[in-house]
Amino acid sequence: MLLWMLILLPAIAGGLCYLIPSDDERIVKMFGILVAVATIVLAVVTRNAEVSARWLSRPFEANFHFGATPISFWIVLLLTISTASAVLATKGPRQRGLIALLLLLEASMLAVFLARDLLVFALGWDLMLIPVFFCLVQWSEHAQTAWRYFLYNFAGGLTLLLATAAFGMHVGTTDVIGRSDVHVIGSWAPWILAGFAFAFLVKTPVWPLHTWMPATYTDLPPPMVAVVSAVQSKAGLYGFIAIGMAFLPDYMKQYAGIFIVLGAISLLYGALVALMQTDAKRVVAYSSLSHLGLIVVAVFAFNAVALQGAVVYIVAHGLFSAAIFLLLGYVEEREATRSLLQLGGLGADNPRLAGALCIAALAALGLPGLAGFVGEIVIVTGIFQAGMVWPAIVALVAIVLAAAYVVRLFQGLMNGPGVPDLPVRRDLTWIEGLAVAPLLAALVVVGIDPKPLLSFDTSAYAVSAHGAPVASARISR
Amino acid sequence: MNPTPFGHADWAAIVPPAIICLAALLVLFVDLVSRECVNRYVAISIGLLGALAAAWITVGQYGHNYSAFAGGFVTGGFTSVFEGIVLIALAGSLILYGAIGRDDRIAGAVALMMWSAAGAMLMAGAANLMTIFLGLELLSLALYCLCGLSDRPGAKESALKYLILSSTASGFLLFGMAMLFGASGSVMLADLVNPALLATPLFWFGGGFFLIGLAFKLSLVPFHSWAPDVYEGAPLPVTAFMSVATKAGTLAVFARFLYAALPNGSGHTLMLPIWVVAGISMIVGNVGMLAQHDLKRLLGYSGIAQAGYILTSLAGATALGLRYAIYYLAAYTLMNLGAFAVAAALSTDGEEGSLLVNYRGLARRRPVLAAAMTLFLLALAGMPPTAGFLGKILILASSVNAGYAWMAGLLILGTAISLYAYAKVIRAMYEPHSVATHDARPVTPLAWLSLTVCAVVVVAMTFYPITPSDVLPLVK
Amino acid sequence: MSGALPVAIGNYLGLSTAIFFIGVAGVLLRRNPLVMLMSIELMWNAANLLFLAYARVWLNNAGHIFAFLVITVAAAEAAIGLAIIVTVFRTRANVDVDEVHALRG
Amino acid sequence: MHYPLLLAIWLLPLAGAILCWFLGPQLKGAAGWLACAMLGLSFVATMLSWSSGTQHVAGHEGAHQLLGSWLPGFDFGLLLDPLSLIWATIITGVGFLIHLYSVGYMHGDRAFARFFAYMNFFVFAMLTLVLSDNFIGLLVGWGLVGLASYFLIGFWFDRPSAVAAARKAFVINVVGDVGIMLAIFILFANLHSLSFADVFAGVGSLSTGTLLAVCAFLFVGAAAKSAQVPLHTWLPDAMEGPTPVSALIHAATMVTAGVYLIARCAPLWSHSSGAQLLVGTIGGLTALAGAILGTAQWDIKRILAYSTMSQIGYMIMGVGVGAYQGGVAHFFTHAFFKAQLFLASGLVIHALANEQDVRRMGGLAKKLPFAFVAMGTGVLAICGIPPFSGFFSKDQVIYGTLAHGHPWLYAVGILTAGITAYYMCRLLFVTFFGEYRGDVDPSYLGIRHPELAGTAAHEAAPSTHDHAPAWIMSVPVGILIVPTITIGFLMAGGDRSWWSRFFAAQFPAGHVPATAISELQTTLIVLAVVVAGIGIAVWRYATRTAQDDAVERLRAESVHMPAILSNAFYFDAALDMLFVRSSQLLGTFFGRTLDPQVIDGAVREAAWSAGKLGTIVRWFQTGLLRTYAFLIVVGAACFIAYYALAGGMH
Amino acid sequence: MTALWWLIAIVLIATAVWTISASKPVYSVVALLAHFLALAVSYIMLSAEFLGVIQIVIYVGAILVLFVFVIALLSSGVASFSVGPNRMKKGVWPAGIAVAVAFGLMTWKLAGVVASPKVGGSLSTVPGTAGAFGSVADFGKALFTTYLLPFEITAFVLMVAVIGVILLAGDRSVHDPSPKRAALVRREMREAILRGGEE
Repeated sequence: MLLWMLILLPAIAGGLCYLIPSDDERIVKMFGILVAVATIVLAVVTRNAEVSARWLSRPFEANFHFGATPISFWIVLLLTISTASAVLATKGPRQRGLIALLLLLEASMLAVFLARDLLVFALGWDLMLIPVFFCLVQWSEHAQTAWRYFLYNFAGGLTLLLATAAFGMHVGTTDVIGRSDVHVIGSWAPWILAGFAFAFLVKTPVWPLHTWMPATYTDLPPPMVAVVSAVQSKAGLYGFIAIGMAFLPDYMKQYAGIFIVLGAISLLYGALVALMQTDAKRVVAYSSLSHLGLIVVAVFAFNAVALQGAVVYIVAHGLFSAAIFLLLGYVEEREATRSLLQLGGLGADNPRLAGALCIAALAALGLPGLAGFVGEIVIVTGIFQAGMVWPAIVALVAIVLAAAYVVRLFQGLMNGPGVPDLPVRRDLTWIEGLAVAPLLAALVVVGIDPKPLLSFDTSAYAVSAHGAPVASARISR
Repeated sequence: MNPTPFGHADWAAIVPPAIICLAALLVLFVDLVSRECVNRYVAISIGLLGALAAAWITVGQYGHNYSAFAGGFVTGGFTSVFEGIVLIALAGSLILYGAIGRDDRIAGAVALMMWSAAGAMLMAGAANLMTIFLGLELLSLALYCLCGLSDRPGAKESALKYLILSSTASGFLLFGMAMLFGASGSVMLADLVNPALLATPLFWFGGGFFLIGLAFKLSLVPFHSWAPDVYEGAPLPVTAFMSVATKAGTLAVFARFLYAALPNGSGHTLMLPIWVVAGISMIVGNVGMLAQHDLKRLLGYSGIAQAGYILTSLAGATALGLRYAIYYLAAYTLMNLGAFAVAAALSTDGEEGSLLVNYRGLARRRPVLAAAMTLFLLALAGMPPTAGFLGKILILASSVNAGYAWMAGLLILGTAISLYAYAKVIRAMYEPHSVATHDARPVTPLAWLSLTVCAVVVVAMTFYPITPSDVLPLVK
Repeated sequence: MSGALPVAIGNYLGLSTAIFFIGVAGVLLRRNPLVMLMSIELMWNAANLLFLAYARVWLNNAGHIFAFLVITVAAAEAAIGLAIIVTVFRTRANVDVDEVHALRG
Repeated sequence: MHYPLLLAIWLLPLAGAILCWFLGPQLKGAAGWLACAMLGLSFVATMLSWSSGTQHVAGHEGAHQLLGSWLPGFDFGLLLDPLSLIWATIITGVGFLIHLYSVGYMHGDRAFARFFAYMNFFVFAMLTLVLSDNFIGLLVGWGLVGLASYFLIGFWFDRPSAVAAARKAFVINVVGDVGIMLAIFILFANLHSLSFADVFAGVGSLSTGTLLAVCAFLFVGAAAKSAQVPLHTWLPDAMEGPTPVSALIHAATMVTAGVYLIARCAPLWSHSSGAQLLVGTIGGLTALAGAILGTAQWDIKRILAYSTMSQIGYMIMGVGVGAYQGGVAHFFTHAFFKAQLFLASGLVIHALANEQDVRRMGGLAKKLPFAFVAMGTGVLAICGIPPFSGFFSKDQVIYGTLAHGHPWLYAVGILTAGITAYYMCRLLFVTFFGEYRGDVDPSYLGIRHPELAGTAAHEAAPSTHDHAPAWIMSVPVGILIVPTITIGFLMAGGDRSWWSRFFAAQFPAGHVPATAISELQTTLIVLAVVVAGIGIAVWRYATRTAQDDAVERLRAESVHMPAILSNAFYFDAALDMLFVRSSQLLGTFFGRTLDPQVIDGAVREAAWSAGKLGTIVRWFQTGLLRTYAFLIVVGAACFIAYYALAGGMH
Repeated sequence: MTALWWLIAIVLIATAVWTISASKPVYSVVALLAHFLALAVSYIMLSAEFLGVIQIVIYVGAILVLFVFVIALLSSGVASFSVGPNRMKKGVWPAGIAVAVAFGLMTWKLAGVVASPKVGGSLSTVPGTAGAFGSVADFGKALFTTYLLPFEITAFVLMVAVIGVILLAGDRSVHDPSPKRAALVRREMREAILRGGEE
């Protein structure tokens, strides 16, 4: 019951935001914050809950079956926390619409990550595109951006749909997420995998399907991009783990080379491009390409250690990218620019802002003691253990590049001589600080003790505990 | 000797279309006795009441299988479902007349639309070639007139085009029927189930010509070209009606032909061209939408593609495929009617609200209408949380299952293209920069009702996917 | 009058097919809507001829009924068609369907 | 085995850092004292742990404290054994003195509290590094000290040069981190554990190649952190940081982390002669290169920086070839005398309002006698004049190379000792002897960009603000003089020395073959070379004639400085060209051309094609009735053709 | 009989071709009249004398008269049946080829159907007997019994025609071509005249 509430609450509240008669946007914001906090509580409370309601019995069985898995629980927690942060960070005259869209986005992504049914997963997948599209339509200056976002991701959504339909017809049910006894084999299976994989690769994104991403991240308002980069981009990775590895491991392994190469290219490519961007948001956008490429490689290493690292890094990346985007939003709001060429020296007058950005940025470059490091080191250890030396080396090169571009970003904003003709500065207000504080705190906590995130049972996924991947011996249904 | 061999049950079978026909006469009669001309709401109300009554009877007939008039008309689940869809289309379109059209023509227009609907309903139950032909002609002839009943530029032109092209297509249909009659010696569809027929080319050509005629009505490429022009030129309620009722009636005939009238083993070979043109339609229809400036025209192209989607579900002639085709048809009816209802709500006395330029910044001026339009467009595009989404899934599942994965692939490709066109409208509505346009009249309560019903049902159908389970046994 | 067919049924088929396609050609090639309408009548009548020929072959008067219905519908269709043609062309200089192309694209 | 006091040693500085960071505005000047107190307590705890750190329990050495585990193989704990004890003592002890010094040095800086937060954080990070009982913990500390170093180098972050130096230091250090990571991956892939105990126990199962790879990658980390060629270029630039930072981080502690790493991994190196050769060679090269470059510097801190690099080269050479005790001994003495040298130079800089160019100094022995004494003892120590501490440790290293079979390194060590003596005395003489040249026009002295001379007036601006009491800065320096002079006696006495016994269990003395030159002979040779070096320095800078035309001579030396020396062997340029520029070029190409034009271009092209298809569809939609009829008939013809061909196949 | 049939067939083809190729619509009507008459004869030859009569009554008596009326009505305009520029010149040959190919393929395939196919129609359900086949009585009985429903539907088809034509013809509002459009029409007319009245 509480689980139904968890999913429906933000959906209904998102609609209600438009209906609140008051003209005072602060009331809307209070409402939004209350709802967002409530979802955090509900997400924690319903950790082990499951609900199910029949949807289809033909042509295949499908149920509105929800419930967190050991992996998705953390992503759901990340989602609820980052949404709360984002709602807290909304500002400006069009707050109402933004809060409503954030809550609707949360609802749709909750459906994705809590879904135990593939069809519900696909439903949520398409649904979560819509709020972002609306946000782009209303906030973006560039007409192209919304198109890129929507068309790329919708194309992915369609192949997902097709694959889901084929999966359902093949297996007879789509109520499978979290089960480990369903394996799809046969001549269809590679095509089903292809359908899923395209959707996941676009969503993540992975080179060369990424060109929607920098523009989208740049044009979305900061609270929205925080949630999108933190959580929405993880849907693809989660899909690879929860669907690809669980149900199509043989074919995942068979074609792993392609994905590893794409992931490795993303890893290096994103880092190199991020190195030379002058728009702060684009730096972070391309860094996401790089970081998420690492997770793709980790997933396809089929190694228990790498998989556990991937889960940590999914959460870690969510936390620090959300924090960075929110903080960059504050900077942009104050200085009306986010060009590294025009900004500088903000640290002197804004120590709190600088400190917060510093923590987030350090997590991004994998500083030991913060969550990013745990993810990186565990992933690369696992990759290396799986015998994938070259991807591991590429990852390490990318870590060096990450240090370079993150430091460049941080110094470009915060260090150097102050730029005199920037507007009057104001350090973080307490409410702004409150918005990023949970994210930063989580980064530290996970960085020091990631054990809860790491300690899920990897045996449900066809990974090897040591050394090279093993062939899956289990057979379908 | 009984002058007519038909009893009570036979007459009961055709009560729904008969009610509609007679209600149409009543509208005309009321118009005749009115001092000046009948109040438009009175005319519409009579029509709606007739539709309601017919719907009531139709629901009652659901599940009661009876072959009336020596096989001329059968009742049962299949017929009832299609009749119901036609009635929904009729009711939804009649409501649109509340805002559009000249007062002095309203009675005639309502009556014609109702006869047209009766034609579609006859097609739904038709089990012999004669009823099919007459139902189709009743539907079409009324529509020719309806298209021309407007002062808007283009209305007459659309009527002319529709008339000439449709009559030509009817010629093909008729010639096909003649050859089928020649091959089988019977006008009963059921008599076509005879493997011996496969030996004669007469059957193949007859079937082919028959299918050409149906493909025209379904506006499949390359028989589609009338659709955008006629949809654009016709008055808005007529376009709304035509877009769904024609499809519903024709699909009923098509499905009955496919499921109940084919010799065993000929399905694939005979139908292959239809599946091919359906596949092409999904691409061409969606591509055609890309650069349109008028909602009706856009939906005209959309209809071309949507017909392809529905046929994708029927490909392979599986039992599930028919159920999902009906599901999608019902969903399509509602979303299309909803979209037209929004356009009608934006119409003024002089101008129909179908020009896309009027939609820029609509979300600011009429947020609820914009939201409703968004919902319907998303449904047409197959996005959740609408029946369009689930319908697509079901269609994909059924076509993949039936071995027509290539059609599923084309469906995916076409949908991807279509999204741009739909999203363009959505985008225009939600643009922050609003364009000041004429102010539309307030929406009538009846129109609100229909909008709400369409929206609620389109969403609810996603989560409670009722697909008629006992259709197939009754199709024969 | 229940003698055998005067010629083989194949001849009827050929004849009606020929008339049908002459009608099709008329629709395609002529620009006068009235002639187009007449061409459509040709097509329909070709079908009628076939119906009657096969009614004779099968000794099934359903073909007769069908042909009768077609004639009736054709009358209705011609009436509506002519009315539409009149409304479209009575204000135009040319009675030519090529002149009517405001709806396109 | 739990030893909770370890937690206190480890976490007290962290507590200080957090308190100083968050309560900085409230604490104001008290932040310095708070930081000192925290560190002092940590030092006391270290001292109290001395016995525990050297105990032997059940085959294990030292004190151990378990912290937690991430995954099987990723277990964490703290370990205090003789090696880490030595480091912890230096870190907390010397660190405490430098903190104290900083209270005076940084007085009046507007980010006073932040400075101490960083300093305490650094100590915490360094303790993490040396107290960790596994590679991951070591890596954590490794990264964190790099971060602290980054913060402190860029402490005055409104100065572009400081910002650039900080970035450079950080990125090069990350290269080092990555090297260690690679080593970790290889170890984990082979041994499935990362604790020192497990790894060293399993070292025998590694193949020679694997072991060499592990050592080589570990050494990449060591080289980056300890400024070994070619990853040393950040160290001279790091002098942009405040002088106490240079003393603590870039002289005494952090830069010796590489030495610690190799000493810690002695079981690995002992099994790999290839690694020994590699590391010894690089260490020797670094020692020589640092010394040579030290002769060509004019900035007082840069001279000390190159000398640091050179001395660490010695240490690395020592631990690399297997003379672990010698290398660690040199670290131990170097920590004292180099800290003292830096602090003394800080006194000079402080007194001269941030002047750092030795050419503009001169004759300071009279003005700043205490600084002169401090600097002088430090120079004697670094030159290796008996009985100063450097004498004992350096000899151990030089002789160790020979004893472990590396005569070339032995030669390099001796040569470097001479050069070291030369440039350190040069520093001493130019700074403290002769006449004060601060009022001479900079261009007369050959200073190329007079406006850039020194590092400008950012540093603390001591002359304008009220001075802190002088003893705060003098006392720590004074205290340091004592070990600088005396600590070497711990190592006196060869195998029977206290030092040897202390490390007997840690570094078991292997079989050392007899050498051609005995240890005593070595000492004499080194002494002779050192005296020669001092002699040259005296001849060039300290004779009466040299002092009389000091201005002229300094200008001549400046102007005629060989380009290869003034550009520091072009290391910077080469690294820049190879890695930085190429990455930037690639990044620009990808970001400006490939991404928007090729990849996105292809997508746009596809979208455009769809739009084009749209126009084709519209083109068929002519509006002409006959076109539509034509389409229908063509379609019908296709149908008919199909049925004509397919209809008969039954 | 056979000779008559061939004669009728030739007349049918010839008049059909004449219908679609006549230069004036009136000629087309005349040709169509001849066609319908020949068709009526051939219906009678197929034992469908009632249909033959109906063909004459309805087609000739009603439909063709309507055509003539409309021709007269439209001829009273400015320039009777003047033809504008051909906008689909390029389509003529492809259209002709398409039609010819379709026709050719069909005849090629149907040529095999010489005699009545030996497939069973459900003759037992057919009302009427061979002796009375095609008679008015036979026809009427079938129409009012078995095919009562289609017959009823035609009532509404005709109703639609009546109401529809009334509505269309009773439309008082004459759509005025816009001035721009009128100018275009005039220009096209002039062009047609200058080209010397093609077709």
